[in-house]
Amino acid sequence: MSFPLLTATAVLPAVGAIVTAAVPAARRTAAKWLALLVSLATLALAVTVLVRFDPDGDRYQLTESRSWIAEFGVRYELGVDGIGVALIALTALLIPFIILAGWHDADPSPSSPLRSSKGGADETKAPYKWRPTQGFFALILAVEAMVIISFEATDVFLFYVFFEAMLIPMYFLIGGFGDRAHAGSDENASAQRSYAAVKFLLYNLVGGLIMLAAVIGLYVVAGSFSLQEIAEARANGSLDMATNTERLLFLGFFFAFAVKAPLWPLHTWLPNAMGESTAPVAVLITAVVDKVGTFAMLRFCLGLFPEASEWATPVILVLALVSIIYGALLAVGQRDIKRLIAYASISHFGFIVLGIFAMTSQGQSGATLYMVNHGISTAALMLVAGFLISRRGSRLIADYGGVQKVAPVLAGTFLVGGLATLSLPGLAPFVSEFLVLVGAFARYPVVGIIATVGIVLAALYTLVLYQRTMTGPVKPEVSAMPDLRVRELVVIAPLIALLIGLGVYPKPLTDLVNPAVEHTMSDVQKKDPKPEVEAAK
Amino acid sequence: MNPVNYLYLASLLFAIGATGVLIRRNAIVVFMCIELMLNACNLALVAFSRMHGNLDGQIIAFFTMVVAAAEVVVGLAIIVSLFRSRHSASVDDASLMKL
Amino acid sequence: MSASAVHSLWTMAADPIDKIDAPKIEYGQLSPMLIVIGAAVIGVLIEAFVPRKTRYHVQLFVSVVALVAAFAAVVGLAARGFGTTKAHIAAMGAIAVDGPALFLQGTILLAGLVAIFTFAERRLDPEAHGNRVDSFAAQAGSVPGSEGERAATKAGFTTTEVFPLALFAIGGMLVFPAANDLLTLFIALEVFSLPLYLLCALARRKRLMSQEAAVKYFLLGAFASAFTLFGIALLYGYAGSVSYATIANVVEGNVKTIDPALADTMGNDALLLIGVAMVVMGLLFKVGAVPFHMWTPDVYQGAPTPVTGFMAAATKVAAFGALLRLLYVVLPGLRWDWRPVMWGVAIVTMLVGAIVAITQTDIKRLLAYSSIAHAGFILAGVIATTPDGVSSVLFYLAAYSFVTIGAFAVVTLVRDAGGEATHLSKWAGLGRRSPLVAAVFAVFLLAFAGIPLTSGFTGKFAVFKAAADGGAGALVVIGVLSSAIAAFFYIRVIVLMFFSEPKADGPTVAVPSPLTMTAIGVGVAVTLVLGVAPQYFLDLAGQAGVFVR
Amino acid sequence: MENLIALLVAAPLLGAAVLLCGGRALDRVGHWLGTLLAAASFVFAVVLFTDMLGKGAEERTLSQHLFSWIPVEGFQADVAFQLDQLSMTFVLLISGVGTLIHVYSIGYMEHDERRRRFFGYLNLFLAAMLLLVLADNYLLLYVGWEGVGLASYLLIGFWQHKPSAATAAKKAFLVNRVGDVGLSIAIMLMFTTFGTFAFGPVLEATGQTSEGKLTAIGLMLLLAACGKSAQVPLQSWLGDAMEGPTPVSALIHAATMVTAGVYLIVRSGAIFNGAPDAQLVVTIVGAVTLLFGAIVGCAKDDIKKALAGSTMSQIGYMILAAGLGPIGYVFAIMHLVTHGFFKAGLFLGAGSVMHGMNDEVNMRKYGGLRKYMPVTFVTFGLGYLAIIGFPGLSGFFSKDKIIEAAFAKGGAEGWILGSVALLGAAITAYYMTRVMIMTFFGEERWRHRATASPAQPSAEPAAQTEGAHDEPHPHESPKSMTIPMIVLAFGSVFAGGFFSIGDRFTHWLEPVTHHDHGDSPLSAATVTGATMVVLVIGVALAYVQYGRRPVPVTAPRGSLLTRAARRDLLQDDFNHVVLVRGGEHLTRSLVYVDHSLVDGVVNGTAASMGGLSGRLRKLQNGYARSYAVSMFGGAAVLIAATLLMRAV
Repeated sequence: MSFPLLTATAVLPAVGAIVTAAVPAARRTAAKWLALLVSLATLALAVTVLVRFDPDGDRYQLTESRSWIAEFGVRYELGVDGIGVALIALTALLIPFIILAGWHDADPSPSSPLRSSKGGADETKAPYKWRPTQGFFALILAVEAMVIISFEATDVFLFYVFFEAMLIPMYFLIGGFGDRAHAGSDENASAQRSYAAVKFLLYNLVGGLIMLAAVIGLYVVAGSFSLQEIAEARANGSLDMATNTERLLFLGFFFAFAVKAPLWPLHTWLPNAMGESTAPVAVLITAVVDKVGTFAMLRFCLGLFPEASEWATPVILVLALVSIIYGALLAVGQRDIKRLIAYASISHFGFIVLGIFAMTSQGQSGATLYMVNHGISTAALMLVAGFLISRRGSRLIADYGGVQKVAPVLAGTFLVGGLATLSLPGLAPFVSEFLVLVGAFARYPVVGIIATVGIVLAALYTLVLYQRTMTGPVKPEVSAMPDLRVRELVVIAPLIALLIGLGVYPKPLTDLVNPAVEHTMSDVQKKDPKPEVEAAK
Repeated sequence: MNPVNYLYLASLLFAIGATGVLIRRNAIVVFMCIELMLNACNLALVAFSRMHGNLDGQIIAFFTMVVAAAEVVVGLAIIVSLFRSRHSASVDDASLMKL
Repeated sequence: MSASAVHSLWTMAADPIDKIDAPKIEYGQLSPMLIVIGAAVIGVLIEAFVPRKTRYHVQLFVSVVALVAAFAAVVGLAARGFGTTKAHIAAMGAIAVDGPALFLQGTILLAGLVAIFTFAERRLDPEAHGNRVDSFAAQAGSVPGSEGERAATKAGFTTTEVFPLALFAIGGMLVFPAANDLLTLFIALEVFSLPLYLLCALARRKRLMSQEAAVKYFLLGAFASAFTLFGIALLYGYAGSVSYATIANVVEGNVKTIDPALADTMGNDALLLIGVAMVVMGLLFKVGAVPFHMWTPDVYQGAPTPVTGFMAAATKVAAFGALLRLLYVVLPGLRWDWRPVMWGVAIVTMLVGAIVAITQTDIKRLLAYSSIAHAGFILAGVIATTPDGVSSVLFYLAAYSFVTIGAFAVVTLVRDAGGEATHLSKWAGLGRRSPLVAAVFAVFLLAFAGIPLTSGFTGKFAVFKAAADGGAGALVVIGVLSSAIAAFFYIRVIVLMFFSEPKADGPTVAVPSPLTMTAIGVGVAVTLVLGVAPQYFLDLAGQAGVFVR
Repeated sequence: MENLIALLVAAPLLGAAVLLCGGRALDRVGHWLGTLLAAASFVFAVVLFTDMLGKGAEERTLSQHLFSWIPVEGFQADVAFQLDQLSMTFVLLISGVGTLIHVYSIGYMEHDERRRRFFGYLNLFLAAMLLLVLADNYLLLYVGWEGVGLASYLLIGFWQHKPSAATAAKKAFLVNRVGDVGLSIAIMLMFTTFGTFAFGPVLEATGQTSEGKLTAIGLMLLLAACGKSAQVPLQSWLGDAMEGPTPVSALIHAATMVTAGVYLIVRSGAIFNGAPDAQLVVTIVGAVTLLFGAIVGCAKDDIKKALAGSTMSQIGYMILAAGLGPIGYVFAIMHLVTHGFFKAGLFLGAGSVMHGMNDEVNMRKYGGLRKYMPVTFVTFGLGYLAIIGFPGLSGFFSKDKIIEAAFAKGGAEGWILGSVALLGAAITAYYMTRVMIMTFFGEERWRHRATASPAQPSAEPAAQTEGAHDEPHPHESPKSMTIPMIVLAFGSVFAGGFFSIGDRFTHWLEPVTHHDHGDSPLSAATVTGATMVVLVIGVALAYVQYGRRPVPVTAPRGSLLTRAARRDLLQDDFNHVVLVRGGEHLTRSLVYVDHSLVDGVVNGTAASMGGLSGRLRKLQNGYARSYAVSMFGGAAVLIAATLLMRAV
């Protein structure tokens, strides 16, 4: 076999993480640059994957397969299909921006939660060896490595391992590097922060453990963890699960992914996590890590348990609808910028799940595109929000006003991010959202129509946010606010360019995704509903 | 004399011993009750060996005695040191660690 | 029953006593146990003759050498195939030399070795009167706070007896899982219990608690072993023999009872069942399964921390080994009777252990409850009653014991004026003061919680998979749920260490000698290796999964 | 030739990109660049137009396929343009009027430091609007559709520091979004029905599906149209939209964007022809709106709001016409074009007036301005005559035709619609006369402002405050502003006549809209006569009310209807109470639910675990004997259970 490209893509950031963590305390900036370079190198590798991948080739490409734990019938099996490639590319693309945006987030500063305790006595006696900066960037790279490998894994066990392990670095990122712009005292803030972190970890851990039971069950039933093997076994009839077993297993898997995604009513960890963590970490959560959940629904739930997926579809669609509308309404009701964006994301994840379980090729292509586009758009909006918050030191919408006048560029980028969030035509999210709606509508018209309510609400929360923060008379606190700096522009401009580019010409992405979607459709043995009139094309 | 009766006796002694462990406070007495239980076992073993007509049981009984002796050594050592530091051999007084 | 039914021993006595052929002992195959016990005896002699100053070093040397040698012997035996093809019963049917036995003995020996290192640690406590001191009382006999104690400390006495005691205990533990008849089982049980009772009483600090722990452990342990013994008596009564093989045959009804006199014993399942129940209870006490767990927290808290780590690791291994052998060799025919019961025990053990731990405030008690929960998980593997089950349990035990010793070793490092600072509140912000130690401890906690890429996950997956294969799916679900609960308190500790502000009067982290460092290092290494690349060890456990009978 | 089509859109798009991304460096030349590119696109339009005239009626349709936009299994969306007579009409109107407005803005926005941005937005609007009318499929149209929405959002809220402006902008966008939902649902319906949403295939295939489907699609399209064209019930945003700078009101909220709804309906004629019910609803909406707008127009004292009401009402005419089917399509478009001229002219006039009056918008503080700004007076006057349908001017022809067509619908509907249209004409005459008189005739109420009550919300708070103290000095506006007004005035005078001579316009659009003459119960002459009568009545009424008596500076309390009309017939209040308040309550309660219920359940479980743990913990009481008890009990249970297992 040739050069293990997929492994390399995942290993590089992992190694980078270790090296970064090892950088001595004094050389903080070196660590930053190191992390940035590693992430860029990873991006290069991801691009190579993108290039080497032939959309019309076999379903899984660049495959690698080594024995890992024969005892459990576990193999180290990697392989990517169009969807995986797209998401890997997204991840590798976002990480550099996240690192760049979080450039100063982990700098030790008096207000930082990672500084010395109040007790001055032992500070002299025991100088802290803690190296927040190194830790911060190392953890980000670690998360990247795990996310990438879980996008590549075609072995359920392998996927599970990293799906779970991912929680730990995320947990430290959330709990250890909270947003300095918090309401209330330091104590209060650190309490909220660790509450958020614990909540994040426990929710996902419970989901993961329930999935663990299902994974074991799957092995007992299927005797293998390999997607391909199981698929073949299904095909040649050597494996047919009892209906109830399959449904139970499906629920086990879906629960974990629904927590991750997150789907109503398992969503409440997200606002806390995104609210308390720094903007880059929040982006990492919602734009990168959560995508693993939706991705896994597509690959594992549908791929492994087609009948059960169909059986569960009605309920899941309802949950998705609830998420869409509920998330949007709560976003309208938020007073905290980041929590607002979090609830908006919940609404968007509703759309993604809707697209996946609409079981039409438009829906699923839409859902996949949605994962990518939502990643980019949320990144744009959240990062600008982060820049804004870092300037004023408050997350409360009410503390802003008239920023547009003093920092027009910031306001402009913020607006573009917002417009992307409300999926304005011409920007990338529109393509995916419309595809999802059409896909849902084609099979379940009522669902499609109800989902459109989300469109209006999206406009509402976005514009309200923009109006309250950016327009109106200039608040004295913001009057001295500087406009975006070069570093921040470097972060935000490419994202916006991407939003527009993919909005105007998404064809490369769709070409990448379509074949994979057809495979999934054949997994679930679904055909698109035919139009009533076969109009001349 | 029917050896089965010895079994009944043995069980009875065992029960008495166990009860003693549960109700007596003084560590020494509790310990003696445990010894009583061990001896009940011995009795049972001997009775069975009589019934089976092989000597295993009786041999085991000897082993048990040795073990019991060893236990006494260790046990008394511990209990005495406890008594010396607390001036009480009540097992209920020794309840620093709870919950 | 009629008198004629009773044997008349004197008639036997009348017969000419044919000569008893000398018992045939395969010393080579018993070498691991012999080496350790022998070393223990030597240790006693050393106490008697070697001058006080040099004792510590000599003892340490002897015990380390003994343990290494014994481990080498085990490896040798395994290499010569005693674990697999040449597995058989040695020492006139008293000791089994087979896969599980050797695997567990190896584990115990390694764990013991690492534990001995922590025993020998002398850098943590501040020097008393210019003498380096370890975590054991200067003179166990002296009354706490008394003149005698001060004198002993001043004289720089140290209780070097701990080394032979530990060796005796290890010796017993080596025999325990290999015991192939009930008598050996009982003796081994006592041989490794009695030294532990003593070791518990030997703490240098907090001596009252230490002695209390010893008393509790001793009384309850003796109580439990009395039950075991009575169970043994009943089984003997039922089968007329204490050898596993014979009992198994009788249980499976392969033995046609010629003698009507024995009909009412051999036929009498009440004897069998009650006997089994009582013996099993004795073993469950040792593994600390609910409801026989209540000694665990108190003893773990009171005992000197190195001893706690040693007990938590090695005792569990030995006891589970014995339990496995008993259930798999003696009672497979009885599976349908004991499995449901074990189900119940496993479930309550998992749940109680996990739930009660949530509200613990002392790190040692916390670990104690976590060990209870883990006992529950392991029981799930025991219930599988498949070769997979055995090997999964073996693997879990190996993985768990090193994590445990490592964790307790870390506990010994975190100290304040009163010795080890075991109250959780003291651990607040440890991650800021000494990130490395906190990180290491976090690794152990994550392993306990069964997070992937740590040995804990591999082990948990192994036992749960075995259980599911063995048709105990429900048990797996409950296990998963309780490990979710368990995760909560492990995470609590991590939060405390990393995310909460350090207290001004917080504890300091002592810099240990290479001894403890090795202990911790080995713990971390094993944890990660068994988490990332467990294949080799799983194979090992897999080959070792078959009992000889 | 086809390749020029893309350029039509590209030119202003480029302008927008450069002006918005370019830094302050462009501030000095920005407005020129913007105007230039707008003009460029107009030139392309003219070129294409002449080329088109060169061809026969049937092969005039040009189309250009740029690239495949969203190719997904069974779903093909292309970026492709189609330029037929209908689109051509719009392109000329948009780029033409657009260019004029650009020129006008150069003068109007002279003193605004963010002028560059303003022109960028204007260009963006042009691009989006042209995209809208040039798209060859509904999805691309949707892009333009929301694009103009965005542009109007940006332009209404251009003076963002004014909360009122920001709010108005948000409101406009939201209301439009509601309409857009209609459009998107319509597109989905088309996709599921026809498997495509390109104009050609869809409109050809309408015959092959059920009337119900067509009705559904039609109604959804109407919803969209209502949003964009400010038709009842989605009209509420237009009035507030006047917060934007006046050129914006002229271009977007009078001449072009708001007429997109008409374009949509006419473009989808085939669908509506197949769905009479839908058509009926369309006509009703149109009729209601034309009265609604007219009535509101009567009551407003803010000159721009009055004109906004009038716009609403005029578009009502167009929608009504469009609802009449092939009879009316042509006239809808024709009125749209003429309206584009004179309404734009009127707005620019209003802007010019405000420019001379320190941005005062309250007509009660105008009066007798004709001597101070003659050009404005004349052009405005011509626009006035045009809109009320003074014989010979544009409005006369186009509106007259619509009224005829309404009657021609036949049956009771015909009568009702026709008379509504007539009534509308009367009211139009009334309120426009009112505006005219209050602004240019009568005494100069803007003097002696000491006694004035605080002004109504006016364009510039800054100007308002200072304006309150020293009285304005009305003056004519600079050339850059007057010239566009003059050009538009020409249009409003002659366009109608030009189109109607020999039904030129009808023949021009014939291939697209397939005109047919209904059978009108009344002769054209009768209708014209009637129109004249109501027109005179309206003017007379207004003259009696405002020409004879002096106009009070502070608005009189007025009748119930007047007060209702001032508040847009309470429609806003309704929205506020039902939607805004209700929404707020809903979200607030949901936030509570999320925190206490959804979250509460989880936290509750955790807490109960803790409680259970605490209780179990008590068992560990430290007494060795109680431990022994538990062991003993455990042993008993174990034994019992084992025996039990055997028993069962």
